[in-house]
Amino acid sequence: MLIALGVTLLFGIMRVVNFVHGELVMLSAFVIWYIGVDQGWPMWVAIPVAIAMAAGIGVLSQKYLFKPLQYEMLNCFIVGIGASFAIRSASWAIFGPEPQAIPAMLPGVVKLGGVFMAKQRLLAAGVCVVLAIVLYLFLHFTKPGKAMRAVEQDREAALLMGINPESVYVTAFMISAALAAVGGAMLGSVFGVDPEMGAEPLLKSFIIVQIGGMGSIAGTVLAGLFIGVADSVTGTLLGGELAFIIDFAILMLILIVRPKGLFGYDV
Amino acid sequence: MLLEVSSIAISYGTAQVLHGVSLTVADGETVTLIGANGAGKTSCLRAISGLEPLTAGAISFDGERIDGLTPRQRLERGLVHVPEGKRLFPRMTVRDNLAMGAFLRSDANAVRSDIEAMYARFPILKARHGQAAGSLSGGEQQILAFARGLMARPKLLLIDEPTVGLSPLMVKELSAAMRAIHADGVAILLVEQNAAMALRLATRGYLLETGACVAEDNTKALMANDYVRKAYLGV
Amino acid sequence: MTIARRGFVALGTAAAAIGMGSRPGLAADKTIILGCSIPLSGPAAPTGITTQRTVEHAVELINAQGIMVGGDRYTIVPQFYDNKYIPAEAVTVVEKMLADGVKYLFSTGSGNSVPVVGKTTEAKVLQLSGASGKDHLTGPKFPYSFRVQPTNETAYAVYPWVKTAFPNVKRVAHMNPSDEAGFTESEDRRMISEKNGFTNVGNEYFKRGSTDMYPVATRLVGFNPDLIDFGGTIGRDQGLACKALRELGYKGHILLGYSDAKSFVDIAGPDAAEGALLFDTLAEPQTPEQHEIYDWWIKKYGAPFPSYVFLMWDWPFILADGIRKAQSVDPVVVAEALRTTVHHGIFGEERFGMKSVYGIDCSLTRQIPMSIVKNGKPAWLATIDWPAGV
Amino acid sequence: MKLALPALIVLLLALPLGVHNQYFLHVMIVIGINVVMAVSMWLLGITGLISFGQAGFMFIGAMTTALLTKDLGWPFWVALPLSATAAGLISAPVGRLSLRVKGVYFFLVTLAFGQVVAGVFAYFENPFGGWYGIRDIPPPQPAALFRTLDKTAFYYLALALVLVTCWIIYRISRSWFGTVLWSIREGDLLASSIGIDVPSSKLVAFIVSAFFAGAAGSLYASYYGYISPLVFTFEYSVNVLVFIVVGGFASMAGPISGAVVLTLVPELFRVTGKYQMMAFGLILVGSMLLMPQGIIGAWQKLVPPRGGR
Repeated sequence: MLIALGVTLLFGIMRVVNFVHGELVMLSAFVIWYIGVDQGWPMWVAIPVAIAMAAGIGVLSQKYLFKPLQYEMLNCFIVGIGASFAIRSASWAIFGPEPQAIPAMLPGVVKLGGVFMAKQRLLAAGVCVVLAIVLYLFLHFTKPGKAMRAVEQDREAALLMGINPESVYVTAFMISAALAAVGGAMLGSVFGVDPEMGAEPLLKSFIIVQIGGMGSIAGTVLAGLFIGVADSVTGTLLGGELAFIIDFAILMLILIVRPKGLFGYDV
Repeated sequence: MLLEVSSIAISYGTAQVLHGVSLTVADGETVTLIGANGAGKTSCLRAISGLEPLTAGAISFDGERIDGLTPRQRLERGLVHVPEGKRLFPRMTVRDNLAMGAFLRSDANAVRSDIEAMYARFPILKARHGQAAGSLSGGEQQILAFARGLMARPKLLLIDEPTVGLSPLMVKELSAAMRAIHADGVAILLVEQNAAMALRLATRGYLLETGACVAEDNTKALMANDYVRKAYLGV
Repeated sequence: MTIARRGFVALGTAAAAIGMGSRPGLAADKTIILGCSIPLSGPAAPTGITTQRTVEHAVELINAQGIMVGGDRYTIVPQFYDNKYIPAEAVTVVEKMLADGVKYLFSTGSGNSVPVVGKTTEAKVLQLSGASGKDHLTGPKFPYSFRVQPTNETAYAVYPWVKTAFPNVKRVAHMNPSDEAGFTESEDRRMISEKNGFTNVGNEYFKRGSTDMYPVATRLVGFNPDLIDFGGTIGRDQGLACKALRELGYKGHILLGYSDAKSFVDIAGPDAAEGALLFDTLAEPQTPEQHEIYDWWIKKYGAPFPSYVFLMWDWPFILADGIRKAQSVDPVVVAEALRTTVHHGIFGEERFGMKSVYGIDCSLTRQIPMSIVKNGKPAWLATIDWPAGV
Repeated sequence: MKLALPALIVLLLALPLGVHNQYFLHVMIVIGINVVMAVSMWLLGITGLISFGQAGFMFIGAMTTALLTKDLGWPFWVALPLSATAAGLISAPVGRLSLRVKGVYFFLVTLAFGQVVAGVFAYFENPFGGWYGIRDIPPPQPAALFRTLDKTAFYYLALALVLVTCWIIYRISRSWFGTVLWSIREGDLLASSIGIDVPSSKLVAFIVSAFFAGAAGSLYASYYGYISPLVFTFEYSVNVLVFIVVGGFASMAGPISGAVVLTLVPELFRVTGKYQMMAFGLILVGSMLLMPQGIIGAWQKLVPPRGGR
């Protein structure tokens, strides 16, 4: 869901489908693992370093990959796919075949209404909600945040207000990448770290963003919950295989009936 | 002269849309640019505010060459463009739209009092201040667009087609608003298809046809001109 | 122009790479090309990477000695191709090998091995697979196809052992990835566990590489089993599933294989992993030979040591033995020799067997090491002999 | 220039006479299948819509051929048109529903459709083979020509399918109907304002494109002899889109050249083993940055086209 937030930011504002996003999640998780686990530094060092690195890569990819393509959607899509193939493949070569694990920051499980939940998962959910709120506040109540929304809603009008869209794009890439890094920290501690870890969450978050409505933070959070619950419910009731079909059938229906997404606005 | 545009030209790809247009606006003056659809009026405004690069000619503002500057730098000098089709931020509140108008200003307190002043001048905005701009009626949106433009404390307001698609009653209200802006000492360069209204508002006018200036005079004389009467005033 | 020129440079480099790659193929008088079709990218990459590293080292040792056939000394030249675990890619890889005159093919993963076995049989190429499979991969129809690692068949050895080691276990549930390997594993394991008197209470599939294991875990727990067999589940999925099961309050046994014990524990977490039974997994080296391999990996690639290395270690030696025994490099002759070759490898006596099941001796049989997770660490538990009569 | 196309066709026809490397012929057949897929996706693509369900329609075609030829023993030559028709028939209701949405939403609906197709085929072991897939699909008749180790006949079959597909789709894209499709790309409203029935035009393009995807699937099934849900994945649809974008949208030569180049180039890197995907990724990035308009765009810059499109 955290990753979806990053996706919604970029996709909503710039209509850029950034396939590298999943790879940022993965690289950040590896950085955190390397600094925090392998080298034994404390987590409060490892996570900020990963965030800084991800933000840096975000800015670089904006500058050297997406800006030269003028944010043309299909071209960006292909470049992203290419870059993510290359990064993933290089990661296998560099990190080797062994998946790594980031130890849970909150080990153990709690019992919630008869269901056991790992505390780490609750922590991840909590972090996600907090960041969603922070992001919401940022976009609605700060000047750079408002500028970002202005560019999303009407790029030219924003230009006439004296906003420089390019610098807004840089900020958007940076924040989105930083969110990916936090996502990497959470995913890594729940699911382990390996070069493929970013792929599925990215596809999922893309779907979440669509259902939630592009660029809508509340929509993204709600859709994330909705998808998560729907996944678990169908999976639990019908078994993995049938759930796989039903999930996508539901997705098709939702999109056909409400093409703007469940919580989307009219564009 | 506040604004001096001298023989500017613009091309989109291979098509030249402006061929050497020149015009001036003095401090506090209201000037109108009339002409048929596609005559190049909007392109002219877009060139002045920096949305379109020039292929020839020069633009000065307040005695300074501005045709190399970014839209942002022109805005800083007091040149504000209220674009065609309102171009509000539809999913921001009325208040936020006003605040965006003052994006470059860092005097938070003055901005706040300016917003209050806008509310006082246009009570409808106050009544709608928490609503999304996209949910306003066409006329309300146009008023918001004016107000947003004024939030930058302009010396010159470029206004593009404010009355398109509005009821006669609304057109009247907008004329009143523009008169009030003019009364505050803000110069206006108004592009309008509704030539009759534009000529009544302005003191001088330019007639643009297929990318070139074909007539320039004070508005009384233009209104009296036979060609203008036949072609644009429909009498 | 610059674009065109750059394009040509890229093509030129690629062409040069091709030339380099196929050179050993041209000078094949004293070398045996061993084409390896393995997943080197994508979710299945860990097995492929481990396999490549292991085979490279094993071949080094074999070549140091050489394979004497008649008066000629042969060495093995392995070539590694990425099949990405996509059947169409695997077919292209094999087409390339056939065109290059490769006579010995190694392939991991049943999704990659099954689609090509018809071709290799017709081309009389010896195909060795490290994959789950049944009569659609090996059998009288495919006389040159061998499986070098007991996979689904380990169940023949493991379930009788479970019966004696854990007499309380009665109800068994199965979990498998939804693909060729998962289907094969599931069918065989259900059949074999029932033959051994266990009750099958549930059978679930999940999408390989999926991160959310809670739905499948919830269903499995609902069957109230005494033992959950992870079957063809590999890699990260094992740790995640185990963690989910324990979090949902599952108290019974968990049985899994093909695993790297250390990363399994890391991902599942030591508490959740505690007590898990690892079949055909050698958590820690027991014999000097195993120690040697272990030390080599740690020295060259560092910790952790993937226990999958042990499973991929012996087969190149068996192939070399077979060629020596056949005194020929003709795959048809070597195939017949392989059927009677007995190799003393790191798991003791190893031979191709299972004629009783497949009608032809084609699947490797050997001792099966069992491990258990104890105090957060994998530990050796038992070594099971291959059951007689299978 | 006028002679270039006939010369190319003659060259392709003569190829197996001079080249006996079966791997090369295999790669040519793979290219053929990819070209048919790319061109069929492109036809819908010129309206500005990208369907990620192409692999799904391909799967439907492949499955139809597998069931007809293996279970019922029908000849391939009957199964091929029936498979394409089956894909076309199923695409009609799917298109009617999914074409109600636009842009990225259409991406997603068709993506979901592809997953549903794979899921359904995977779920029902009988008759679809489940995750095992179906193996031993018989080759076309006469079996003496279509052999596992001699691909000449398959090569001509693939070539024929490519030529027929390209010819038909080229005619469509150049016809009045093609002009209609191009104009839809410029905007639905604009197109409907000049009297074009936008929904039906899109639907027809969707059906035609599914029809040829089905034909490609049929060829795939009889050539490989083995199909499974692991083959016709969402990733394959993405690959086809990559062919088109790297090739260029501007003309039909785009998807064709994209499919040819992007099938050949990874083969050149095959010997690099674990670095193959890395090289492929870098090639994609490089080609987009250097040729944002695709191969065709770059070509037209080098050699300005004479006359219009």
